[in-house]
Amino acid sequence: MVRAVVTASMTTPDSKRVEHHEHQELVDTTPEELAPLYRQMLAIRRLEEASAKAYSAGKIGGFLHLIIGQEAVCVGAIAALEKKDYVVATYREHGHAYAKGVAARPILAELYGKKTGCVKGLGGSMHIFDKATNFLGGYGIVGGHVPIAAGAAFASKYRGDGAVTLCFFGEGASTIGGFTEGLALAALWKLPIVLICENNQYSMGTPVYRSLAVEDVSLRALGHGMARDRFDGDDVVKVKRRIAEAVERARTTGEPTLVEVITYRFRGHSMSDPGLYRTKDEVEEWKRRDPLPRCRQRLLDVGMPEAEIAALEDDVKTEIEDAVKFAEESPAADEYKKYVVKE
Amino acid sequence: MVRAVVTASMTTPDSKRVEHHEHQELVDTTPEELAPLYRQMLAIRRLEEASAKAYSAGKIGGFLHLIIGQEAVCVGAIAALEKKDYVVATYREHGHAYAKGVAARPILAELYGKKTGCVKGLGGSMHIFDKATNFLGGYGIVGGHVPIAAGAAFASKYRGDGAVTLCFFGEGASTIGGFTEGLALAALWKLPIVLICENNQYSMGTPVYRSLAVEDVSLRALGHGMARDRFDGDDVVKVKRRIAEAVERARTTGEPTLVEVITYRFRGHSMSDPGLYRTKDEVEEWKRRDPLPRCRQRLLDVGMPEAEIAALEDDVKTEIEDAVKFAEESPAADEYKKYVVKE
Amino acid sequence: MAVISYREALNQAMREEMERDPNVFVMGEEVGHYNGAYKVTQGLLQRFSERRIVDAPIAEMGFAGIGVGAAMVGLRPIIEFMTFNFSLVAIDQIVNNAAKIYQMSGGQYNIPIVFRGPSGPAVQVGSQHSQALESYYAHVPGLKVVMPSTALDAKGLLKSAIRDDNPVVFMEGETLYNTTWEVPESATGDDLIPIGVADIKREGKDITLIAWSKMVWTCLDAAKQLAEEGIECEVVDPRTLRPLDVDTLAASVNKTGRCVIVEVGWPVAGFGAEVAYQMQRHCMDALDAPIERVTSDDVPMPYAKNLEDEVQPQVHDVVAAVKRALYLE
Amino acid sequence: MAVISYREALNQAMREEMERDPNVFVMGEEVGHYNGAYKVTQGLLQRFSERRIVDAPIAEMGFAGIGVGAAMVGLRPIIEFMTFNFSLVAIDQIVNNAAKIYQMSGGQYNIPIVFRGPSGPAVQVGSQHSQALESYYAHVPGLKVVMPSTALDAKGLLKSAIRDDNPVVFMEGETLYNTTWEVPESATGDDLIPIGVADIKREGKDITLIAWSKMVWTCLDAAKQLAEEGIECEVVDPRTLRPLDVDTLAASVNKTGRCVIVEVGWPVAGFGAEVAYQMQRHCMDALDAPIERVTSDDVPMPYAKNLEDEVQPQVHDVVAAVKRALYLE
Ligand SMILES: Cc1ncc(C[n+]2csc(CCOP(=O)(O)OP(=O)(O)O)c2C)c(N)n1
Ligand SMILES: Cc1ncc(C[n+]2csc(CCOP(=O)(O)OP(=O)(O)O)c2C)c(N)n1
Ligand SMILES: [Mg+2]
Ligand SMILES: [Mg+2]
Repeated sequence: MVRAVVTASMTTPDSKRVEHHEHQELVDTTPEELAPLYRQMLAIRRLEEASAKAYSAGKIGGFLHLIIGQEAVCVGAIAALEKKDYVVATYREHGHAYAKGVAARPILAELYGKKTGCVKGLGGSMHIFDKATNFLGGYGIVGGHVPIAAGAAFASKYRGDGAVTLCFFGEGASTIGGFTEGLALAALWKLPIVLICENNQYSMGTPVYRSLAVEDVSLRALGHGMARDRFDGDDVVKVKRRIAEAVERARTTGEPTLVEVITYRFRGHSMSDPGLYRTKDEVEEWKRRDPLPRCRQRLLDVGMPEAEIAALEDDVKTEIEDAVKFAEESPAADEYKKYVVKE
Repeated sequence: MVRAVVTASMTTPDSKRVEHHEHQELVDTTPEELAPLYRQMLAIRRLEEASAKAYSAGKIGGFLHLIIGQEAVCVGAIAALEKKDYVVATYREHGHAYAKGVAARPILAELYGKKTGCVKGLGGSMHIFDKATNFLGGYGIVGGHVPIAAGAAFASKYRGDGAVTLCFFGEGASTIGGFTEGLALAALWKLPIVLICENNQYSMGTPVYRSLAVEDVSLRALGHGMARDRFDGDDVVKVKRRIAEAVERARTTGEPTLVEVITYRFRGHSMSDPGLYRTKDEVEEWKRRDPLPRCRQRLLDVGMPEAEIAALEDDVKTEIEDAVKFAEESPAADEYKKYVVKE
Repeated sequence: MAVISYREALNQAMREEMERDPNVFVMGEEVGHYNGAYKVTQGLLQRFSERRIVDAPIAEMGFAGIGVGAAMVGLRPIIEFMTFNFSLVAIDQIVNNAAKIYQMSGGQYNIPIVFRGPSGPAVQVGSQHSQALESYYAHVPGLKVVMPSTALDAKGLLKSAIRDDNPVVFMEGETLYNTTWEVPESATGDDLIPIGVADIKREGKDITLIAWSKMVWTCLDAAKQLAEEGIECEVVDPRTLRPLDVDTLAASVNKTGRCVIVEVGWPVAGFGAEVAYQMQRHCMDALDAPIERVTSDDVPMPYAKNLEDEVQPQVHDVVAAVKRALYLE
Repeated sequence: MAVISYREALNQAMREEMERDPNVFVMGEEVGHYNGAYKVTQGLLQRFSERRIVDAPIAEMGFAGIGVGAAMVGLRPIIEFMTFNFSLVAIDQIVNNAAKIYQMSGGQYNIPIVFRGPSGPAVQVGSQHSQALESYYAHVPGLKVVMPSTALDAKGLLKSAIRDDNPVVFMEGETLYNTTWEVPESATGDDLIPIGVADIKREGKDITLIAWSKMVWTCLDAAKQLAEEGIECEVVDPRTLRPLDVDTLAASVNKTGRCVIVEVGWPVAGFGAEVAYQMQRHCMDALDAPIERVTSDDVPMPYAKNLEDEVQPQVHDVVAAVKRALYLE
């Protein structure tokens, strides 16, 4: 059992059990559905790896939080959305932006602090925004973005535009007032939102058993009569299906859902974190659940030929190489006074 | 059914049912136990009435929040404590201070803004503090005092002094971050605290069904694996017994409890609130549950002679008249620069 | 001349802007069914329904953030704080989100939002309820900060604030709601007052008094009293603290050569210090005396009425400062 | 002469005070098992155990308030904010509780607490993580605000802060942790530096530079450069912003007749405005030129390194301000 961080005393009778991944039933799918999801996950992984490399070379500064290991969550969840739907995320949001449709080029250029970045080099890794794809950002204050997401959902309800908002956050965020107030207001006003806790077992160096009184973050929903769900996030199709249920609930009834997805980050909290607080064994054990090879295997199983998969992988390689070249060659950011006050 | 404000859709399967008061079983008691509780409740009521009168006469200024109708909650709860235990309350705290042992004289003098007030006329109605009785105050920012109470409990645990902290707040406070963070930390660190929600059906003019997604505030505990309780607060002995259970839990195991007590305030939110948001019928219905006559009747039932009760009532009358005289005749507050920085 | 109160003026501004633009809505504690804790939103619920007049539970951080999110996607929220004292639990949303998203998003998302409510000490409400936090908001690039002193200014500036494409912190004087001001016959619903323009509330040649919100009234009273002694004060009301109309302020100080800045908040790092700095910079050659500041005492506000009056700037404090600046004492 | 880093100095201060007083404890995110996000608490968990080095979940409002409550009943908490940027979600606890309880309780409960952590922009961490909030805390009566620039000051002042019976906001320079400073051989564990006393970091006769925290280093560099041109700058470090040692600052300005105030924060209503006001008040007759301020630009901090450098005060900006104040340009 890898979830060493979960102690027995942390479970309550109300807890939603998460089946161990090896005993999970496979979710039906097709190459048509799965291939684009695999492609996105792979592109995100390669993008993150390219960022890590550039960071080590001093080409990216500040904090860089990678999502390697967690790709199935953002990719699966956002695959359940329509274009008009909104996504709000944390500082660990490159993958979410990519999954929502932001191209690798402007994401990487932003990390490089270039004029061609999504936000013109003004925001950096933690503050990706993209209006064209309804990607509402990239926020650095833990929990502070949850009310913002509730606000987008409020606007959808106000206008009756039928859009749904997904809000991502870590399990470490589930205690802070920004999250709890956003949750309470979404429940009270029945806002069309899905609150997705990416429980990656750690907030910085703190394992869940030292930050949460119970292991099940989705229990927070009970105090607000809110629908909840909780499941393992290794299987991208499963994530898509389960989030789709919540999205459907939000879209048709306006009822919000709190969803906890169990996952793991393979790297440190940010590039400057050596991750000394966990054992090599623990990390290795989780790596055996890596959503990428798992998804690749499933693609083969449902009948996608190896050659087609390889072609797709080549395509991703080209895309990310191109993005790196673009970021490298783009001109430096040059405006910082223009976007303080809108005239 | 008087609890008109509770709609069916607000209940969840997890809700703790509160029996209708007419069907409640009587809690065993004796005149020895009950008489002092009755005396406290009555003194608090008379104190509040005297304050209201002084306010109307312009002798008390600012905001004045009365607890009339809710006396059984603070009196019953605090009766479950030892002297070393701490109490932290809101701006509606005169009763809590009195129940913890603060005399009517300094409370009323404080409301009058006199030098002889508990806090020398510097705090007023919302900020009663008394170190001698471990009454940690009177706070005006909704929810902001909950972490403070958790801090006192933290100190008790740190020192192993065996003290328990009671923290009172309204149901309207149960959404704000100050409360939810205090709750979460108390649960995580197992602090010896009892969080008591005085659910008086309204936060200012807002009935519970417009401020809470579920009617049962104690459900908030489920997300933190915290013990909880919920009951009707008309019977002072019942309040004492049930809070005593939670106090005992805190004292012996360090486990916190979230307790919701159903009650009602007979007056407006503060003296400046005419209370137009509720019907006369609703208020009248609740007044039939007034804890004071109920307690008086019970005193007779358990064998206290009418004459003794009347003597006790006279005694209270004298006490409050004396306090009014004291407040009226005390000198004006005169120091305001002395207590900014401790030398 | 019609006469309206500061409270009515604010109410009219919201009502008119809501009629004009369906994206404008009001959210806050007790704004709807209760008609506002200070009755500023009186009648709006009946007129616009619960969809647009939204009673919020006590969760300032939550509903301030909801306003920011709604503004990102095109609505124009008016978020009422029951008082600005309670904005402290929401300040992260204002400073880190409302003020910065336009820049953080590289100009993609601007935030047309108004945070409004009463500000400054009321009467005997104690230290947690008696604060003047304008310097906090004026400090932050990306925000605008408006503090009207009169009903006329309140209306015209609130309408401008609601139409502004940026976050505006609109701080009303808690003790000004009942004050009245004459409105010119010619006034129409569209008489906007631009943000960032100071107003000379009284002309004078001997000394400049700079004050905003309630302190404008204190200065006008002081000016009246000083006029009897032959001292003519010019009372200048910046009306907007950010952006500050330094030109108008400096022109007055350059004319009179003396300056007293009056604010109801704490002295240290109060906004008056910023004004003083700007005046010394722009008027050094003209200044015939050091700039004087009149502020509250450097203490949390006591409850007792006698002490509260002692702590806050009174007319006699302003008169004394003027005399010091004129070397009359 | 021993050499210690700013980080070690802070660590030693906490360690020594914790040895001395069992009521002192440290609480904050990652302070224990992780040894501190910036390693300031390195080794303290091993030395003092989980009881006294408390890792907190992400709930600044909650654990800041727990600190206040614990301080009320006699403990002496050191609350670490991972950075002061995150203090905004807890500021209500600091302003409305920590600062006011002593007064609200009529002097019954004083609050001996230290809120500490890194402050000011780091490198390329973007606008939500790059703020200099000292004017917010310096505004509030009941608080003390300390901002040491050197390792020696950091240690002596943190020890004083921990022993102080009042709430102290102790803001460390996020980019100073690795800086070193020589400690006199004579230094003992008990070399406290009193809160509220400024320090002259370099003597000079031509002009006074007033700066705190990281900007002291920028000013020292500028002074070195200007010395080559024959301009002798006096660099004065208030070290404590509240209470401010106006006497020492004014004495220097009265001596030199010129003053440049340098801060890393935003210009409008920055603490430098307060310093400027005090200097014009106490030194008006001596001032030969308007007081200059050097601050960051009035913008949220951009991410790109080139822009970030442009926004923040650099040595050449200080040099230019000095020359303006000396009418050399
Ligand atoms: C209010 C606030 N406090 C502290 C931080 C510093 N911080 C950034 S990320 C982080 C850990 C968050 O953990 P979690 O929510 O589990 O998300 P994860 O990083 O694991 O995705 C912390 C403490 C912050 N950014 N904001
Ligand atoms: C943070 C904050 N927001 C708003 C207020 C204004 N306010 C004071 S009491 C109150 C209602 C509180 O209701 P509840 O918690 O149910 O307590 P009750 O007054 O009913 O005892 C409000 C909104 C405040 N004091 N603090
Ligand atoms: Mg996490
Ligand atoms: Mg209530």
